[in-house]
Amino acid sequence: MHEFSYEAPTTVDQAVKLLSADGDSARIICGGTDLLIQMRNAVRKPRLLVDVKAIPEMRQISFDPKTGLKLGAAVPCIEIHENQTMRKYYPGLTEAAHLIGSLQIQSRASIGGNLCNSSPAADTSPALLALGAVAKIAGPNGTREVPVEKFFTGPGQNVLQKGEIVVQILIAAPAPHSADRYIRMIPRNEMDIAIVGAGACVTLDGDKVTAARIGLGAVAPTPILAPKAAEYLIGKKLDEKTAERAGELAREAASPIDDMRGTAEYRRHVVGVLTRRALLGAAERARQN
Amino acid sequence: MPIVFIPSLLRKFTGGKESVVIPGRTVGEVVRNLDQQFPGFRDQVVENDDLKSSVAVSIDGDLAVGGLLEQVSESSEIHFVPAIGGG
Amino acid sequence: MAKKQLVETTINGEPVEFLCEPRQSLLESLRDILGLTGSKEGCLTGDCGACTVLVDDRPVCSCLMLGVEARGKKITTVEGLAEGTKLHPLQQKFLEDASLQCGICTPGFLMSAKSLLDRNPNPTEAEIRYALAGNLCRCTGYDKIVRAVMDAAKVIQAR
Amino acid sequence: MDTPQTHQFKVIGTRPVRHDGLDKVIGRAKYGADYSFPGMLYGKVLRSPYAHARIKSINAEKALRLPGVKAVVTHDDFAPQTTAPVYRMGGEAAVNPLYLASNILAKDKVLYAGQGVAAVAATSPHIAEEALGLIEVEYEPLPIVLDVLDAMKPGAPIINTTIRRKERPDEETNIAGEFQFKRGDIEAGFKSADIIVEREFRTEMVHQGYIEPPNALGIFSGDGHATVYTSTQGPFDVRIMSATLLGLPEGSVKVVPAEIGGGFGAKLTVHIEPVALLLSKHAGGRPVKMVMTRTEMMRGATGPTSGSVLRVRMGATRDGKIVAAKCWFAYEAGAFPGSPVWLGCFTGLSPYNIDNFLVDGYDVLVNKPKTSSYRAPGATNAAFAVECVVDELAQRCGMDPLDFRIKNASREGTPSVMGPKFPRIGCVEVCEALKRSAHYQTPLAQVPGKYRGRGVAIGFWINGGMQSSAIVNVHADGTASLVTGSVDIGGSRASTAMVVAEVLGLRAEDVRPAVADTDSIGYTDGTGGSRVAFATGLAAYQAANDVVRQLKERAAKIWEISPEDVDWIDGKAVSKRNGVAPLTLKDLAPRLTRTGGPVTGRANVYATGVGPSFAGCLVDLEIDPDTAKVQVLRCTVVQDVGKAIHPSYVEGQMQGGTVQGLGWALNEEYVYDEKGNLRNASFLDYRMPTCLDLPMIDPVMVEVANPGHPLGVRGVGEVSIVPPPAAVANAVSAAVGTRITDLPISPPRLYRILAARHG
Repeated sequence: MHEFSYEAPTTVDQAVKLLSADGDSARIICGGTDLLIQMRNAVRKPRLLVDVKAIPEMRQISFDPKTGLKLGAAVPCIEIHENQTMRKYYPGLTEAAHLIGSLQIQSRASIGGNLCNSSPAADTSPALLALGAVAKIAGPNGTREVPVEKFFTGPGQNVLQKGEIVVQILIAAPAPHSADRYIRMIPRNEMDIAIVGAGACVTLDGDKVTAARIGLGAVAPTPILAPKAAEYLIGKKLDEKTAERAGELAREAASPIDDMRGTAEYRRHVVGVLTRRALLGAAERARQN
Repeated sequence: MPIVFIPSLLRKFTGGKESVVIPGRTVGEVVRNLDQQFPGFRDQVVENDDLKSSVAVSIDGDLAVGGLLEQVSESSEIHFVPAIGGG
Repeated sequence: MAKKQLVETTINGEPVEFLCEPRQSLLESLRDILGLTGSKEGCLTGDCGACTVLVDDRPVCSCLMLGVEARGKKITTVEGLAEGTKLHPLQQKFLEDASLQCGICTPGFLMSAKSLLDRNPNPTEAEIRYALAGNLCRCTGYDKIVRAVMDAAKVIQAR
Repeated sequence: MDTPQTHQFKVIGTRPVRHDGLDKVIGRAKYGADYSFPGMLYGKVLRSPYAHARIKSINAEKALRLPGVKAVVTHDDFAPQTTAPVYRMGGEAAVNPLYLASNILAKDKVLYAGQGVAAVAATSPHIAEEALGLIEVEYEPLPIVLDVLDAMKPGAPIINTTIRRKERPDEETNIAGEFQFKRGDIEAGFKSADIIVEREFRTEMVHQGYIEPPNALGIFSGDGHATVYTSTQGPFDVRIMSATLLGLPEGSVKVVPAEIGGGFGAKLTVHIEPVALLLSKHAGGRPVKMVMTRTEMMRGATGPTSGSVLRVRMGATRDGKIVAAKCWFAYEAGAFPGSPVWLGCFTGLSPYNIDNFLVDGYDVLVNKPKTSSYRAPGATNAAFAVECVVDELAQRCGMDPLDFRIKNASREGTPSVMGPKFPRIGCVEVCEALKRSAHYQTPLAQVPGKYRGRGVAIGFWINGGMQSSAIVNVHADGTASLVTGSVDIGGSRASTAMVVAEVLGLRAEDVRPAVADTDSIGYTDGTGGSRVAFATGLAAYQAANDVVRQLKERAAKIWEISPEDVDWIDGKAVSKRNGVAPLTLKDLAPRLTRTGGPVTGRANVYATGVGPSFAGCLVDLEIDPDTAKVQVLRCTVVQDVGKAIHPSYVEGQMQGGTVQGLGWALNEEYVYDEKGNLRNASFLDYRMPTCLDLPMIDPVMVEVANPGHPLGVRGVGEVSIVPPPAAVANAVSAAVGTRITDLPISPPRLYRILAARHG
């Protein structure tokens, strides 16, 4: 690996200063589970690594039934999985966090890292999209908030400017009778990158869907929403048939490619399957809320 | 006399014969006698006075570890086979 | 050359100080600087688990953590699993159940399994398989590894 | 009669803790990468980004100027090499040293992406890595060929212009070798068939997947001697090959075998050992340690095994007798000749007694890494094709697949495909044990919304014998040590020590086994070909009996009788003459000094009497119809193990090989882009099974004694990998009703089959 220096600031301000000072060659390290591999492969060559794990607000999970969730961007996935609030209110996002890599990886990897690495196949991104999550970003010019659906700009690329850090993920408190679900397809049972990932969040009024969001991973240059599939469901009863149709509409939103993990043909097919399953799973949970 | 089974791709030297009964007390002698009867055969299996690196000899189902020096009996069945590999 | 940094940490219960370059992983620090070669390198991508150590009691691939990140942490490696000459039940059962062939993955499996049993002393087979999914073994087909963890759990429960 | 099956052994057949186990569970065992020396440098290899290119120039000036860099070497720093073969594996396997050297560091041309081009030694691995980026190599890219059938076509890009087919000496070709086995009248055979099945199968390159990266620590001494510490399966192979590449006499190289973290055949040859020595030589004799990265080894620096195209046509009579078989196998050799295709040709049909067959095999060069051995090399590919066709034949005959196999099975006296008659073998016994198994006796329950299927297949492996040496030393405290040259890859120290303990009347733990370096033990072939428990076990057995001979002399001396009047019964010296109390080794050991001095037994063997082995695999699986993902539900492996010395480690071999076969069946494959770059060169995307993907693997050991070994031992290491891909394919075929012909049966592949079927 190339040479670099390492700093571990304890405040967001210090981190922003460090990142801003070192031009384009500074990089945040959180879990390091993507970054260190990229650095070993010389894909990235930062001269400075800024470790954000010692910044308290980035390590906290706080939930308020009115204002919703403030999820520290550096909270390791395993802590999300073990957090009762997360499991109760955001089961889909929680299960996405619990699918990333092995337990060893989850002990280090964070949702903020997953977001900022901006892989099209990131497991938590479709779940965040489905929840309408917002990234709270601190930078040299203060803070700003960017909805996750506007966060990605291409494979491995996002809206972050020089010196900016995603500090927290903000998610509204779940509406009554709403719930989320995330499902992915991998050839093994663990340890793979999603061939397709699908996150769904639905709100029910009795039998009828009053709100729905569907996020898809690994089927486009960035994680995407499937708005037509979600809109179709509004006012309908969510059952096998409507879920199937929503799955077909989700397929239309996808523009997958062939790669070593799967074929475009297979991905397009599986988008529909997973969308259907994620929707039905979310609805089942929502009925219990 | 021992009987020698000819590998498929060498049968062109034996006029298509799959097996030949031939005298000899060692593999080397058998090969020499075979070569007299079917000129050119020896060069297919022998190099620098030893079996070729790609060739092994089986006598009555067991590998002839002595190569050309291995003794054969009157009733031996001799097969030329590819040399072994393994994982 | 980027300046070496002093890292104060705790390894296998002992306070330890070492100097490392920021680019040296925790795995390199343990193996090349501290001589703790029990943790193994298998892939350097966090996929095989042979380098698994516990950091503040959680399993981590030490190939995907920098040595400098160990500052102030509590690190446990396979060398710290036994108490003196008294083997951990997992070590004992791995021996008795013939759970290792070449043995290169064994330290990582032991650490992942320890982490599991520390949290869940009575795991099901499925829970064991899930907890060990980040550790690859190519020799055993996992059967005897899973059995050893089940057997070790019984020993721990009986205590 | 006292046979290995009826004899009441005291040690053999028990399950003691292995001798090297403790060090391995406390992190003390030393693998190659764990060695360090003062002043040690670190070596790294620059590898080709092109799959086929001429090397126009290599300029290392900038790299050499980087502080910390001590040496840069290329192919030309090896001693000049020729194509004259160098023998290894006791002369049984020939190596072309020019190809070997060129594969390690390319000469003039690179032939696959990932081939070594230059190597660097520096004061830290990071500096060595940086230096690689400073070596300037100018390439002239050449056309490439990746597909085995394309490579065989006229006009294909030629990888090695010196290679010719025997009958066409003027034509350049990628066909580097041809094999044929033939018996009977194949046309007449097919004419007499009522049912004929013919299919073409395809498999992709797969990797052995050993967890430990290949490593070497080379020290080139000023006096012309050299030492290599390395995790190798074949220390003596490393010695001859390293010496050849460096132009040293064989005896001047000492190889110290470290503990080895898996090999499965890949570590039988040299990969970086000669480079570490070369770098040490160029760096003033400083020790140089090299450890390959996972990417390097996946890209082929140690060689995967062949992908293949397999055409099989078989005919049977209505009552289930196979009457004719025709096989056409083309195996990827990779960039240099030497795929295991002939082993595929030999093994594929060998489980069956078929009067008429023709098997043709082709060894084909492609711009992919040079293949190397992988557990029962060549056999799994061939068995996949043959066993799928056999399954279909059984089905078309309306017969139980195991009854069909038993009806056609090879038995003692059946000529194998190569011709020699089989000795006592356990093919039928394996099939019968499968039939009797609780698994086979329990029907697979179907569940709504899923496809479920059961499949079975059998496989054959020849096993190896070759050369081994062993020394047994008796200690004054009544224990013994066993020294062999066989690297222990899966518990062989335990099994060979148990053989010695059995003979000497000791407990297993009273015999300490050690693996010696190449200066300290007689020549011993590599740990491969399932030969160690058999051949090194035989050497250990003979060395222990050499000790017994001497102990009888000592007892005779003590009793003042003739040695001929002393028997050795159940680990004790017993006088035939009178009623004196027998003397055990423990009794005799403290008295050795006064009866003639130390006792050491020794044996050197070139083992004959190899017992071939058969295995069978039964697998139940479930398929998600929507995602085409396959989940293995239950798996049983049956194997004829001859005599299980340490049953736990025999089971371990069976289970491990089975799971490698399941991985090969389901998800493992090399995926190349059109430029010949491997797209999945990591454990993330080269998907080996994790424990979450598998059920327990039930091992059933069948013991058909090998008449060629005093204890009935057969090699047990390899054959279990052979049947699973076919068993899985047969199970998937049963579940979905369409015959599977391509591996791996990954979700995207299986989806395509399901989608085509549904229209």
